[in-house]
Amino acid sequence: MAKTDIGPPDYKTMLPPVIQRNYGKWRYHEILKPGVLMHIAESGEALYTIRAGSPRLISTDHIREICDMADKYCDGYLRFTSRHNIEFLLDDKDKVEPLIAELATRNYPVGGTGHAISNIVHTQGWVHCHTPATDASGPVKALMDEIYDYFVTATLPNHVRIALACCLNMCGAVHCSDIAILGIHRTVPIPDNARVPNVCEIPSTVASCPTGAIRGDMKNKTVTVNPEKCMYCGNCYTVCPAMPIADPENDGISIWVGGKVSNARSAPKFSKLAIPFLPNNPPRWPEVVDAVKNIIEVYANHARKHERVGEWIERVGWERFFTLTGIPFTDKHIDDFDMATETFRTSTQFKWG
Amino acid sequence: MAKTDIGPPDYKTMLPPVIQRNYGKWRYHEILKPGVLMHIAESGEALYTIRAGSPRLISTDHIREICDMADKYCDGYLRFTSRHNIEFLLDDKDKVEPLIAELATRNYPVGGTGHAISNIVHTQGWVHCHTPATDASGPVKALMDEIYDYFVTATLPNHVRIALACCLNMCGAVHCSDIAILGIHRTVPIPDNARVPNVCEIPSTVASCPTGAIRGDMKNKTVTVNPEKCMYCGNCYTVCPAMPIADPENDGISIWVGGKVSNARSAPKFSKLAIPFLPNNPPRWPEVVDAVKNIIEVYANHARKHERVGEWIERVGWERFFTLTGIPFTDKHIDDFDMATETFRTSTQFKWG
Amino acid sequence: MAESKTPLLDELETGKWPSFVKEMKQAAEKNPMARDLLDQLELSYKDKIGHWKHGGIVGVKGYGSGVIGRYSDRPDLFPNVQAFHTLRVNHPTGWFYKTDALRNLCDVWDKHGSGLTNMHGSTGDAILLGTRTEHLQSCFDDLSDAGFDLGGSGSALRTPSACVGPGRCEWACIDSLDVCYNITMSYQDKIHRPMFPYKFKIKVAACSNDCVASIARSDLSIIGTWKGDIQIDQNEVLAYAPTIDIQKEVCDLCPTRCMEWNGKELKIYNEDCNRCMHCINLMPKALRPGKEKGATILIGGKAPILQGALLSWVIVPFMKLEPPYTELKDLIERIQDWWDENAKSRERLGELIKRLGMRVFLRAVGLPAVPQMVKAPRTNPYVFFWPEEIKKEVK
Amino acid sequence: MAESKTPLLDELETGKWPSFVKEMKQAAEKNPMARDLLDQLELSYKDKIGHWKHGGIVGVKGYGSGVIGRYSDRPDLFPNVQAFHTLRVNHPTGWFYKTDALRNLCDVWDKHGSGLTNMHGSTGDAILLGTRTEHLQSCFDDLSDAGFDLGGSGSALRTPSACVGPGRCEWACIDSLDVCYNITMSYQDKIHRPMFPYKFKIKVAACSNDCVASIARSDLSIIGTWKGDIQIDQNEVLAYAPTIDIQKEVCDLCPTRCMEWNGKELKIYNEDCNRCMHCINLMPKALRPGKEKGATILIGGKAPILQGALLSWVIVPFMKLEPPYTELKDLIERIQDWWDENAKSRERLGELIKRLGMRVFLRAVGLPAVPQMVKAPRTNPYVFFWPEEIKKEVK
Ligand code: SRM
Ligand code: SRM
Ligand code: SRM
Ligand code: SRM
Ligand code: SF4
Ligand code: SF4
Ligand code: SF4
Ligand code: SF4
Ligand code: SF4
Ligand code: SF4
Ligand code: SF4
Ligand code: SF4
Repeated sequence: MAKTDIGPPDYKTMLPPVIQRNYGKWRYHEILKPGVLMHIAESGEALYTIRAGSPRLISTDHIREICDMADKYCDGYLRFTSRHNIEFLLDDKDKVEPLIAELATRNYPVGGTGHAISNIVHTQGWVHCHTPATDASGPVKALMDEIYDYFVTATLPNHVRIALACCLNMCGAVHCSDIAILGIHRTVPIPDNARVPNVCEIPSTVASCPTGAIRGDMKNKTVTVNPEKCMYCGNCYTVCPAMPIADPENDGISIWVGGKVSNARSAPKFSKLAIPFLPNNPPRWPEVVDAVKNIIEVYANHARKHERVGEWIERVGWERFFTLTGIPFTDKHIDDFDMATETFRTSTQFKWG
Repeated sequence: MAKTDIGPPDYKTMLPPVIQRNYGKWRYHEILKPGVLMHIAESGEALYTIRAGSPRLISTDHIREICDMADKYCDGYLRFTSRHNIEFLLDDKDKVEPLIAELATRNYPVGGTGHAISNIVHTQGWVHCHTPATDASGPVKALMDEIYDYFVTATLPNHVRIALACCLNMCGAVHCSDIAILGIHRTVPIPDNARVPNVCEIPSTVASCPTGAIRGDMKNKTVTVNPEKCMYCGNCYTVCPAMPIADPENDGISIWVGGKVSNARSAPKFSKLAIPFLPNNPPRWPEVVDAVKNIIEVYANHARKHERVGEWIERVGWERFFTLTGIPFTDKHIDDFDMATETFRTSTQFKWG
Repeated sequence: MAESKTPLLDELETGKWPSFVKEMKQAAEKNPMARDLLDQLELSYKDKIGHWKHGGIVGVKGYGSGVIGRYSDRPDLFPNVQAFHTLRVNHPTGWFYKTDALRNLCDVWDKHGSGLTNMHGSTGDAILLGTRTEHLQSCFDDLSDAGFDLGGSGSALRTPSACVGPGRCEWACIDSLDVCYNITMSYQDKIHRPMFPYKFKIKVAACSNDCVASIARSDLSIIGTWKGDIQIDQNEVLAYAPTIDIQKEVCDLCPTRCMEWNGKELKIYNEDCNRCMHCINLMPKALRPGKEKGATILIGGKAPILQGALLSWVIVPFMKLEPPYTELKDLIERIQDWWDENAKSRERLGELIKRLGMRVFLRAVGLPAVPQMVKAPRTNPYVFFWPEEIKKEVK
Repeated sequence: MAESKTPLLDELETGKWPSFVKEMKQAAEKNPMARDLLDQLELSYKDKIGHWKHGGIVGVKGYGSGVIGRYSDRPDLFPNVQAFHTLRVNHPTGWFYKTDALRNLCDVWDKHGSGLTNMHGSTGDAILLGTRTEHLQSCFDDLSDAGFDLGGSGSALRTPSACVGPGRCEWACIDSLDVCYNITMSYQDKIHRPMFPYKFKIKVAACSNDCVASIARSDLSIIGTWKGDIQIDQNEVLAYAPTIDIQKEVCDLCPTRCMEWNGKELKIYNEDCNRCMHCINLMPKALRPGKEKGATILIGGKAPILQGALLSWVIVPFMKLEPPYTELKDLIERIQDWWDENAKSRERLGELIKRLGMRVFLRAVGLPAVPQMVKAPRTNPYVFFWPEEIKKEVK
């Protein structure tokens, strides 16, 4: 029988020799050009990193192709980033340009560094999950095609982190992104009274509802949903498969803006609702692509250097954000969950728009 | 029978002629010296205001004394301020100094304007209320005696608004004060099972508890209190007189800082907990007086011009506030009510102290 | 000299700040209620506990509010305060008084009560501090004859109050006194006959300095503001330059950093100004609010019981306010009606909105959602859609 | 040429960004599971709805986690994905690979699965996307032989992840890779055998830029920081001056405004610095973190279900982190024990603390309250006192 609990391969065995020699002793770095980092160690040695974009959903053959290049230029060393890009790690400066050239012939975008738009963190969508309100890979591909230039250059005020999650579980952890694309349902789950008694536990189903919309119907061993209280989060479906929530006509995408994770300048912040709903329009989700592009362009034109999307909006005010982007403000933008009052304006300080 | 619903006297009949003539047409003002305001109208006319301190709890004879002076210097016109000071309203510049002189002989403090400490908004305390955890007039008098100089001068970075409320009902609306003095209970109310059935309504008593500590005991027509969940707010006692909460040894005072109401510079803010508990020590509450004085002095020495207490603290950080004042930080300072998580530090941005 | 009966309180007769104990003693000299109040207070100072029982329901004919019932828990020791109810007298708006009116008030109170008052209570009433049950009606009758009426208490509209505003202040953007008085007179019934789920407070400040603390202390706050550019007199700006460090004290403290000062001229990027008042406060001769004046309406402010204190929330960014204030009063009535219909007993307006959601409130009172209502849009994805926004269900 | 079976997806083969559809087609050429996956996805694109059923419980021997069960809801049309489970493979810390290891992984997956992967999943695992139930064990066996193991899923410790840190980054204040690997190896049991109330995630970032998003995405975040002064090389500061507007881009954007630049020298008032990294980010040659290095420990971060998203909260402002990381691991265990004992099913750590109170948590795990834990102290007066703080009740 196979060994269990061996854990992942020791990362130390995966580090290129130049890293092993200079581990923890880096002095500074420079971005030589988009997608090309040079890290200089205290020893004076240099490590070159070539960052290439990836669709994340890749075939074994594609991985082998990457390996071929890593073997050819990097002595077989590479890594992936926390945003799913590929990083080729070299110590030989002379191989940098040839590698970039080969990447170009193979249509790998090189970039994502500095004040760029890097890869979109995303999730399974219709490819593998059971609760999605939209697809993941499709909208990401459609959007990246349109904002490709922002990946291969670094012309924005600061980097823009985009993420997509196909349902409110937010596996893409979109909740702290400059721009978040979030699949949402908009209709109430309908308990399948025939199946609930067999596949669901009533108390945990009741407990799964954040707004208390679900009541146990002990007599019929099922549950009922109060449509006034349900905001379609789908958590009941996660817990009880007999409460399907997907609805082709009403599922779609919401857009969130202004979140960040780094502590640089301002503290980490959540993304806030920009657009409550856009339709699912496969294969290229034009409404979503246009909406995100619009936000990026307005940001690019109005933010000051080094301002993240959220920092820019906080400086000019959300009133101004809605005016500049032309996005309509609705009652849905006003929080009505449990800590809503914290978001209400408790001051006469505001702008006219 | 007397006429009802006549409403208060029409304020227009109470306005001094100089105000009637220049109503709504003021151009600017100057603070001539502490307690003395000069308002210049567009017409060029001047209105002089002499502001004098008051203990608020005053006798009819005292009011008549004020009236005597108003008759003598102000043609019989005066007003009270929103912080319970007395304002003498004059149009004759020559009467300003004589009035001030007479106020001095009668021991009326003149001041409370500009960057001063004005009167302490406060409440009934042991003088007239049934739920106080401390007295109101006593601590106010004891404190004002000690910080008197800050009333008659204007030497602070900005004005400091102090308020006192004798219980969590906060009739003194202390919750947005630069420095708030708040009476608190610290022990659980004890339902008088003999009286509860007669004087209290069980459901409203149960509903009165913010933390759900009260359960109905229908069999005995009374209620029980879960001591683990009770935070001694006293609201049940307001609703049900048979649940006394006062406790001479454990009642006392908490100190809160950094609130404000005006929208000037920063938005209005709540006061935050500085000192969870100080004992009731009548007649002069020395611990309370010292604690407040300490905060004022540290503020006076460290804040920049125009910074309110809360603005100063937010600039330097609460870590620094506790270090500078020497006030110990405890687990009680960390919120644990319903929106507590909003107050937790969600960033690595902080100071060491 | 006989030993004092109030050694603890006596200590509060000393010190520079005017002493409430002196006031009590002064009243006690001629009034037995005041005497017993003093002695009972001394006992509280000794025992460190209050000696009042929970108030009972007392009042005057035709009114449900205006009187706070109070009984001593030691009537054996202090028989003159066995019953000791206060009357809340509605103050003249802005707390302006002619001395004759004040003297009348004093005379009525010496006749019927303890001779002690609070000028004023923290809602704004002139508080007549303590009398016996049997004096309440006659006291009220005399007050009415003197031109005074009671303020609110209980589940009623409470005595509205206003900053001094146009009465004295150059920054008044609305006529706070007139608005307040108009509301007070229009809603006498709501003030005197409690018929709400709980108390309802209105306060009016004529600019955002909010000298009447309306944003913190009222269910409905009316705060003056303006549209358009801050009016600048550049000569007067220059005149302030020797006494005020304009860059540091004005520009650097502007919350939106929308001012530029080059030593000669002050430039304000008004579209970024959030009308905080700071610059105007510092240079009243040089700067004045813009010309188009009105009010921001906010709701929901209150003290912490039950669910934590609330500051009022913007619901109308800008409303012109001119007599007879029809738009304002219509709104107030729509709000109160909705509250009245939906609130539980002892649920303040802010708490109700917290429970039912701003979305539901706005729709009910017919106000449009605007970004000025929020510091920021929601962060949680728990968004409700209205039925009409959804395509007929197809699943 | 025959008409395409996937006209909608075909449209996503065009465009400059690498196409996942091309990947799927590449795999589909030799793998029937990949072929059916592609066709089922096309159906989803047509129907605008997913075609997967709720996952069932599948796994490998001895483990409770690491496999996500998945079944098609149209096995009639797509029999090869009737069962299509993914394996989560724990990545080498920092996502560093030698090509031989990667090739081995590919070989195993071509042998047992769809030939499709996610490099990587958003928790950090290498996701092997879809295989039949009967392949799971043999696939695992081959993975194990190739030196790989599964990551977490279900109510277990999830695969910890770390930023590249000392592997490449000059700002690393802790050895994020080693800490992460050490934790991963120490807690193999907790990763593979779900025994918690719910999932538990740990992420390690070596500085507060947090390149692994730990503060937003983990129940326990470990973020490198320093004490003492930022190290300045004034010559290098000068060298940046031609390309960076130091006043505007560095000093004016410093959140604590604790920097002064006179065109020649940069002064930092370090006691006011909150170590945000901004200035260091902009001038890596000139500025370096202070010399005393360690980590801030934060807890509670998570996505919105159930009660709204949480960012992690500071619970230990500064902890030295050196192997064998005893202090850290003791703390992790105390935290997990307390959580395990007190949480309801499906209650994340942050939610439990929200329910029971930070006060109770701190006492239980033995951490002192410090002001660094809060943005500001509480505003509500609902303060609990511990029994020992109260004088024996006397009422
Ligand atoms: C008389 C009074 C209004 C009334 O209707 O009674 C009043 C009158 C003035 N206030 Fe006020 N304020 C009065 C209570 C308030 C309050 C309410 C309170 O204290 O409860 C506030 C909000 C306090 C807060 O923010 O917590 C208040 C915040 C201000 C401010 C904002 C100051 C700031 O920087 O935050 C100004 C502007 C200034 O002082 O430069 C101001 C300015 C003024 C001016 C200069 C307005 C004017 O041009 O006439 C008046 C003289 C101020 C002075 O005392 O120096 N007034 N002022 C109140 C006097 C109370 C007292 O006896 O001390
Ligand atoms: C007299 C006064 C304090 C004072 O000394 O100035 C006062 C006194 C009482 N208040 Fe108050 N409140 C007074 C202004 C306030 C204010 C301030 C304000 O109005 O600006 C507040 C905070 C603002 C607010 O309303 O949120 C206030 C918040 C409360 C509360 C908490 C209400 C809440 O929803 O949070 C209670 C409790 C209750 O209503 O049961 C309360 C209850 C009471 C009662 C009636 C006690 C009770 O539980 O029945 C007190 C009667 C004392 C007595 O024996 O005379 N009082 N009360 C103030 C009214 C005088 C006046 O009419 O001018
Ligand atoms: C594969 C992955 C998405 C991806 O494409 O990358 C994923 C996929 C699923 N997640 Fe996730 N989550 C994945 C990372 C995350 C993250 C991000 C992270 O870990 O940094 C989050 C947000 C952070 C967090 O945990 O709070 C996340 C928050 C959730 C939640 C909500 C949990 C919560 O407490 O809020 C659920 C719901 C649940 O657990 O029932 C969930 C549930 C699921 C399930 C198991 C669906 C379910 O309800 O049973 C998905 C299985 C999809 C499938 O069929 O393969 N997933 N999930 C990620 C794991 C891959 C990996 O191991 O590397
Ligand atoms: C490779 C990677 C770490 C890893 O272990 O994989 C990484 C690497 C670097 N990051 Fe990062 N960051 C990486 C994800 C992140 C993330 C996480 C994320 O995006 O999900 C963040 C937080 C994002 C956020 O705040 O929402 C992140 C926030 C930063 C920042 C702060 C930027 C800011 O102003 O907010 C810096 C500093 C800077 O760029 O000046 C930084 C700087 C850097 C530096 C310059 C550090 C260094 O000296 O090596 C590296 C090159 C940056 C570049 O791309 O220009 N890195 N960096 C990740 C690359 C992701 C990618 O493929 O694009
Ligand atoms: S975000 Fe939702 S639909 Fe998407 S992978 Fe995660 S659980 Fe599945
Ligand atoms: S979808 Fe969400 S809100 Fe609606 S019933 Fe289910 S758990 Fe409750
Ligand atoms: S604060 Fe409390 S004790 Fe004081 S007067 Fe108001 S209700 Fe009474
Ligand atoms: S004092 Fe407050 S917390 Fe305690 S039982 Fe009464 S209402 Fe509840
Ligand atoms: S609120 Fe404004 S208008 Fe009213 S008195 Fe204060 S400063 Fe003047
Ligand atoms: S009113 Fe306030 S925001 Fe507007 S310019 Fe003046 S200081 Fe700035
Ligand atoms: S978190 Fe800091 S140490 Fe880690 S890679 Fe990012 S910048 Fe470098
Ligand atoms: S690290 Fe941040 S806070 Fe510290 S000096 Fe640099 S920019 Fe300022």
